[in-house]
Amino acid sequence: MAAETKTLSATHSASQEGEDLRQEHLMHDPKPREEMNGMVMEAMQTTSKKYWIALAIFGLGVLILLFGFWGNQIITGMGVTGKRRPVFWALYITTFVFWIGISHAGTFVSAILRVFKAEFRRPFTRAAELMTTFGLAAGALFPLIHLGRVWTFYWMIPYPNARWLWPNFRSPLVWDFLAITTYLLSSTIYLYLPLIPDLAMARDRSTGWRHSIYKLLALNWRGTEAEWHRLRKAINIFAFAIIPVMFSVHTIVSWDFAVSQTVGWHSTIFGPYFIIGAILSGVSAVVMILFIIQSTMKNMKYFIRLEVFDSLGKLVLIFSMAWAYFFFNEYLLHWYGGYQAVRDLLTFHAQGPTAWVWYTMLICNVAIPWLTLWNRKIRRTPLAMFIITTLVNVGMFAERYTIIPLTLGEQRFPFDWGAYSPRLTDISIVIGTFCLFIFLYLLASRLIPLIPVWEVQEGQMAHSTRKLGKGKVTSVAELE
Amino acid sequence: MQRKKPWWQNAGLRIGIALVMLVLLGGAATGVVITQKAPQQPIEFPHNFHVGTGIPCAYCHSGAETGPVAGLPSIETCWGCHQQLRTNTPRLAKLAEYGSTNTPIPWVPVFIQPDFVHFNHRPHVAAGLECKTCHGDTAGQTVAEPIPGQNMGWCLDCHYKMAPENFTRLSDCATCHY
Amino acid sequence: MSAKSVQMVLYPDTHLDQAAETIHRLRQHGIDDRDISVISGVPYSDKILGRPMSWTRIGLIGLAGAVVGFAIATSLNFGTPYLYPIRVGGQPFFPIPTSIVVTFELTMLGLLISTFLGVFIETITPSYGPKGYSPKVSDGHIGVLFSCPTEKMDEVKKGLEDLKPEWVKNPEAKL
Amino acid sequence: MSKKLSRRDFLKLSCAAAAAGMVLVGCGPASRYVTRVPYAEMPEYQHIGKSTYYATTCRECPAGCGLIVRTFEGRAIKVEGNPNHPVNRGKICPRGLTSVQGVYNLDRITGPVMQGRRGKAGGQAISWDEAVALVKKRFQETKGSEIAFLLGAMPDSLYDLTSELASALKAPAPVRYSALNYLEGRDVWLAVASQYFGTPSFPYFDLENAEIVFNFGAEFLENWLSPMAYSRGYRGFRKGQLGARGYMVSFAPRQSISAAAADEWIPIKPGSEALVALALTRLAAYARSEFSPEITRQVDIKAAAEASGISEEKLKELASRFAGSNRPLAIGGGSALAGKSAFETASAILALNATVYNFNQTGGVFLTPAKAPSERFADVQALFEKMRSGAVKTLFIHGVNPLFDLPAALNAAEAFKRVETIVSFSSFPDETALASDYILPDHTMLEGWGYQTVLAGTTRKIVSAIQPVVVPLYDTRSTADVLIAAGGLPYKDEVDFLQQKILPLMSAGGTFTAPELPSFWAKFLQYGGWWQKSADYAAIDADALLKSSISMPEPHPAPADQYHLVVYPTQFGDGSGANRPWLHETPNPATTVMWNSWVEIHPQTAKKLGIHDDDVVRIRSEFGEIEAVAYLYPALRPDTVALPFGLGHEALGRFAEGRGCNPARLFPNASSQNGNLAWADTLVSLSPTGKRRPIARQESRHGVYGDGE
Amino acid sequence: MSEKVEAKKWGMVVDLDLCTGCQACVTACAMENNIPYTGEDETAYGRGLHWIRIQRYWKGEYPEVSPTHQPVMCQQCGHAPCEPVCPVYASVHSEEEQINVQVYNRCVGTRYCANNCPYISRTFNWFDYPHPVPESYSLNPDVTVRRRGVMEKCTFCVQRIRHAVDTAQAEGREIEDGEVMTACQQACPTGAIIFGDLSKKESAVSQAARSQRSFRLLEELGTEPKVVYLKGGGNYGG
Repeated sequence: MAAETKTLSATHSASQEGEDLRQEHLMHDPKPREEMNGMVMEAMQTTSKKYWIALAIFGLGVLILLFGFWGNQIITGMGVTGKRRPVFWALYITTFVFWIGISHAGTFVSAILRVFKAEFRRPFTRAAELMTTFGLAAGALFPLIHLGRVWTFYWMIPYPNARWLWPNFRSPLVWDFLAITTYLLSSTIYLYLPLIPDLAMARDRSTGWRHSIYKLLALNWRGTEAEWHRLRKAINIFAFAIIPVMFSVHTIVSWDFAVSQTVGWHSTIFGPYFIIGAILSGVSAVVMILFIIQSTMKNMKYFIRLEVFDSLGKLVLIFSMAWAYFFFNEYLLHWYGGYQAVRDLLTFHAQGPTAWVWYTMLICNVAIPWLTLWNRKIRRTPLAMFIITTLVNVGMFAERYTIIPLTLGEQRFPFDWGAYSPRLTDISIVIGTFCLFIFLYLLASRLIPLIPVWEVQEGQMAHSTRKLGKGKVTSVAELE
Repeated sequence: MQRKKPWWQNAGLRIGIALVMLVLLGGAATGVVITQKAPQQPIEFPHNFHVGTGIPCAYCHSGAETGPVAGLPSIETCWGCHQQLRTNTPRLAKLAEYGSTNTPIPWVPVFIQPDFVHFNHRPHVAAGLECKTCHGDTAGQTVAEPIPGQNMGWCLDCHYKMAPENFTRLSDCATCHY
Repeated sequence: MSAKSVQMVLYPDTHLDQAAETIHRLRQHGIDDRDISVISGVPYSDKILGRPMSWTRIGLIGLAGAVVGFAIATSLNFGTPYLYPIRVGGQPFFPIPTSIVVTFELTMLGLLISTFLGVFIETITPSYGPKGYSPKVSDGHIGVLFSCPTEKMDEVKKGLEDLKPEWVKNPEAKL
Repeated sequence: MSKKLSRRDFLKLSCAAAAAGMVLVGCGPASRYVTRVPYAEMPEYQHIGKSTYYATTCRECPAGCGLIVRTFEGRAIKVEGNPNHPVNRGKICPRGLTSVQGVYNLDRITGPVMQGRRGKAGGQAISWDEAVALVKKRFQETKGSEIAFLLGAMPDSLYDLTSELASALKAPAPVRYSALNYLEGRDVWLAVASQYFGTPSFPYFDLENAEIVFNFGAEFLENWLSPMAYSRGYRGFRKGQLGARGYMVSFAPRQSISAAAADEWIPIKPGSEALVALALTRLAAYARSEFSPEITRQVDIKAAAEASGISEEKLKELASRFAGSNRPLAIGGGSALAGKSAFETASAILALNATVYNFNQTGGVFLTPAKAPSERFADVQALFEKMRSGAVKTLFIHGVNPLFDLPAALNAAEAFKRVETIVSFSSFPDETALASDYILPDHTMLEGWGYQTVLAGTTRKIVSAIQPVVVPLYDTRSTADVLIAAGGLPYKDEVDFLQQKILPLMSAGGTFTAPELPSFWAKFLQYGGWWQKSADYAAIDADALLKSSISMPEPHPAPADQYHLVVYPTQFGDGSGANRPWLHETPNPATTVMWNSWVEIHPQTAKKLGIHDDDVVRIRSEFGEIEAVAYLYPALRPDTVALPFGLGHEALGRFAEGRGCNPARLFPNASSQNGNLAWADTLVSLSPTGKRRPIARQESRHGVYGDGE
Repeated sequence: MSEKVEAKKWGMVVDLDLCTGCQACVTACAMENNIPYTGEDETAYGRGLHWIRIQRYWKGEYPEVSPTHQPVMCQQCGHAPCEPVCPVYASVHSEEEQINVQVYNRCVGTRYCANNCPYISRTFNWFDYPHPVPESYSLNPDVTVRRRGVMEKCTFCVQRIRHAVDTAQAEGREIEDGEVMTACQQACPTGAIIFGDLSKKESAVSQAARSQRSFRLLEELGTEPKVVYLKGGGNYGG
């Protein structure tokens, strides 16, 4: 029986166009698995002095900026932050929402694009999933950090106790707690499951302590049909189940605000509005991370190509538009409703002393993506994309800042209005969680294969077909 | 990437972690133990003897019937009787010392109320509760000993058992927390 | 039955058809499907290799987890207010709308955790089929593992010769 | 008595202090080891875990409100009003409420001190025996005429005792004053009453039953004669007990809380109050178709309208409304009664009342039965003049802080230097105490004995009892006891003196009586004082007033770059409240500012001068200058600036020191012909300093004024 | 022990026509409830711990300008927005007293209740505020000294309610109208504050609450406040 496989792209290989396509699309530019493995492993195991310095700096940042200041805050009291009456939530919750938003990217990119079989996702699902997990880890700290008495946080956990008391399941914070726990656990598992074959790969190509770790984590993965079948099934369940969880998480985060009677928060549109905002900032963050990975790590230019930036750029544009739609919707209806307090609030946002935050939000979230991302060339310039997406994230941070401290400061009684200004502790803890995120990511980049090699190979092979009987089938399972 | 010895096998680190854990656990354990143990009193007051002679609790802890606090007896109360008694036991010698100089005895309360909680003796006494229901059988103790596990659940248990029809009122947060 | 030895042949992933052919020939040599196991670095469809569908209980386990999660959620939603009823904000003791949120989250949590546990449990559950591995698999090779009676060994080797397989020595080496 | 004194020994107790400390540590094993120290001997009136309530009298201002102080295990917990007390009927102002923070102040003087150097804190502690011996020595060695007593307005018992002592020593009568006197125009009322009614007693304005009230600057809700009594009066006035809800017109350059409570505020030009009152008097007489009284002979309606900035029509309308009312009433105080022509203003206000015949009428003017001791500023001036001339060798000071609250132009510090020995009885290290040679601290308000004769806000005779509710916290001693011991007065101790003083009340027809002194005394303390069953006022006659002729006050409009000054007392009273944290934390009713002083400037004026909110402004008068933070206050005449009184201490402990500014520095050392301090004529100029100092306010500037933050 | 006791409904009426804004209630509340002072910088930054505050707005332009004063404390809502959002039941409705209760022990400090309070009447313990000796001697033993990280608010002087209930029970009688006075009511020089049982038709507070002048703050939110205001400024009859 003749063994005959050919890549789809090979059919056009003669033309220059085909060569471009090949250059551009990872899926059409296959490399032997062994080589790809080697590239990934090399990227993972190359550590420069710069890397260690960065790791040390961010590690110190975590230690001092996050845990040092947090410790001081616990001992001294919440007053070391800039919160005040009536701004009881401020930068912490802003950053919390920001991180939770970031964490949507992994799931979105990985699960939704997986479900919709978007091929360009393949090389960067892992990077995005890592972002989800670490973003959540950083974000999930904030509900703890912002507690006045963090040493009693476990009272939010339902467990039978001597006080006869249970948590209040009517409280959005308990929903939050449950949702974030669910999301953190499931996204961690969702990161882990597709990682198993790659861990096995890493196991086969490492020695010493790395080998023992990978061996443990790879769960004796060999790659038998049964294992693949099981894994695929599990991934499928996750891909489908984690999407509603993801939507629920940010919806619930938005409900923290929307269920309250606070002016400017009590809005039914907050759920989708927050989700769109989260995906916008999440996808932008993926672009940022990919740019950094691509430009700092070895061999990554092969995996992370212009097509990736191009497609993500389109996504950012789409979500920026969707965000603008929701924003306008919310604004118009509030404005039209004519409730005096809301009008005051909106006027304040646009004209008050902190109007620059509001304008930053609009410029970064709407103007910049709209003006630039139409352009294919810009979408295909990684550095430009990096700058644009950074600005989008700045804008999204500004959005949350507007929603939280600025809105809380201007409630129904003008007598009690108050302006919040962050203090050293707020800022350093926020920076500390950024350090934590980067630190974890730096660590992970050298411990975990950042590219899901098997998925890439799978994708590349999916573009080859095999004759079976009368018809042709693709070689790999997924595209059946 | 091969290193001589991974950092996590560093003996110093392991010992350090072990020490920290030991201190934390030890602290917690000590905390638990000392709250369940009778504290050191300035005079080892023999409750068994006093209760045995038939002195009612309210003779010394007179506040229980009329107000929230049962109170500790003043030196006057002790000295009132003991002035007439011999002082040749070590405990009575100590009492004589306090009594003769009119210094208050620094008693350490045994049945303490957690902070932020208010307890009122009067309704409990009025409802006919005996002292020993909550304070144990002091006739068998010299210094008063705490009863472990007297927490909110303990209160609620009793309220539920004693007066299920009034449980809404008796489990109202405002009853104790203000 | 006579003693069996585990054998493994490897093909680069471009030689997929040879692998399929190998399985076909092994079957012809009287080696049962249960004694054959294909290991690969990418998931191949069962159809391609002409193998029987493997099966898994992950779905069932996940469903069971979801049911457990739902039960826990229900008991928390409706059980705990019963244990110590506390009135808040004029809301009923057993509000349906808020319970939906909790129910959803905990059901999903049950589903997802149990799915993962299912993967884990199925992994550590003893399975049929020949055990063996070669690190080359993760380099893009397809390995066909089979256990074959010692006496048939030569026959099989001969039968596979024209496919130019790579024979793995000592495939039962530890991972 | 000895029984009473010895009870102080009983109350040595500190358990709850430790307990409170432990509460802060939090729950857990720590609170297990709280040691609770019970009483060594249980006083019969203390019960474990139960509060004891004592009646006493507030000494925070001269009003003499009755208090019920809740004590718990020997500590004063909470000050409440005495519901039976006729002055305040259970109500109480912020200053009275925080008096526990006076007792338990962190900066008290804990025992008698011999100052090393005047003006410096920290001297050598001495024993009370030494202290008494020292005072005795001063009494013996100083010539009677060279001894001077300077006393505050509270308590009356000490004033009476000192008067006796002074006459025994052949020393001049004690001089008494209070900053509240000259800030609120109290002394002016006394002068007017002496002049026209023959008794130095405060008029009592029956606000409660009035129907229409013209208020010339009286801050009757804040301080004035008797804030609690008049607040109650305001309630009755608003509730319209005898008919409709009352209507109040307030004539004042600045809206105080009292002026703001009025239905109509007329921003009258400062200094024109007398003219307006007289004009209204005449117009009211016209409206009633009567001859205008003699006192209004010289007034020209047109000139009055021009001087005051109120149109003639408005004056006529107001006058006819006043005259047509069933129970009209005119009151006055504050800056209106603090100028050179304060006496004329007060007379005019009384004339306005007299012209509608409301003397001795419900809703009208009465005369409080108690005679008030003179509290003229001129006497203080004279005393300091005497000191400056070196004719005072020994000065005893109690209850006042002249270095703080007298006009800086008087230069009290300089006069002090000429006095050989100054003995202060202050409980707190205030400016005056530090500038003296000996500080022999008196008990604070809730620790000492005494009585206070109620001088205002009532038509009955009231003697309010002051008794200790707690054992003195520190090694302080009652000044009365010190003076009795050192001066050789024929009393055993202070309580003996008080008992003898109240002896005549036994048969004076009060709400209670007793056959013998001990039980009368017990009831006196129990009820918080003695008072008559019903009103007992001497009827007053308006004739002398209406027939008199007074000199027409000259309006003194401010030049373009100068501003009229309005100074008003706040919750800090005469400034002695400035060491109480919770008075600081209580927002000012008008501005909501806390913990600092400010200067109120009209927004237009501020704009003109380029002053913004929170700018530090220099306020300069002919006599001195101070710096204060600008507060743009919309309810103020543009040609006027207003300053709160009470802050700006250089001493008095951590909460007072260096906080705010002291308007007394701007005051002239000028008394009018009738002896009141004429500060209201002061003109000041404003200049921005370029500094900014945001002050703590409870209101949101952005929310309320639409700017800032 | 009495059987089914009818739910008491403590309520308060504030007559804005009588309120002069004198702040006596603010001080009285602080002295009764062990409210710590925070100092100039902290209060300036909006961290004063006043349980009751007098909102002062300006009405009109000079010279027709005048301030309005409105004391605002916890409105003890029947349907309190602060309660359902607390994850740990620290802010709960007392079925017995029909007031809102803040349970300090239970509070973990999410501050959600404060955000959700439309009256902004909750304050937070940003620090452990010192109560140095001897200042601490005047602390009210019936009221908890709060520690850092917990939310607090006006309690309608629940310690006084409890004390009165306890005394009445011991004496075997019902609580009389006017027996429980809140600290602010007790101090209020013009008697603008009335407190009592709203469920009893004849009580002073329920009579006052039935006045035509009555309104509730932010009534449109459906929070069912227990504090009723009477319109001031001569707005009689409407």
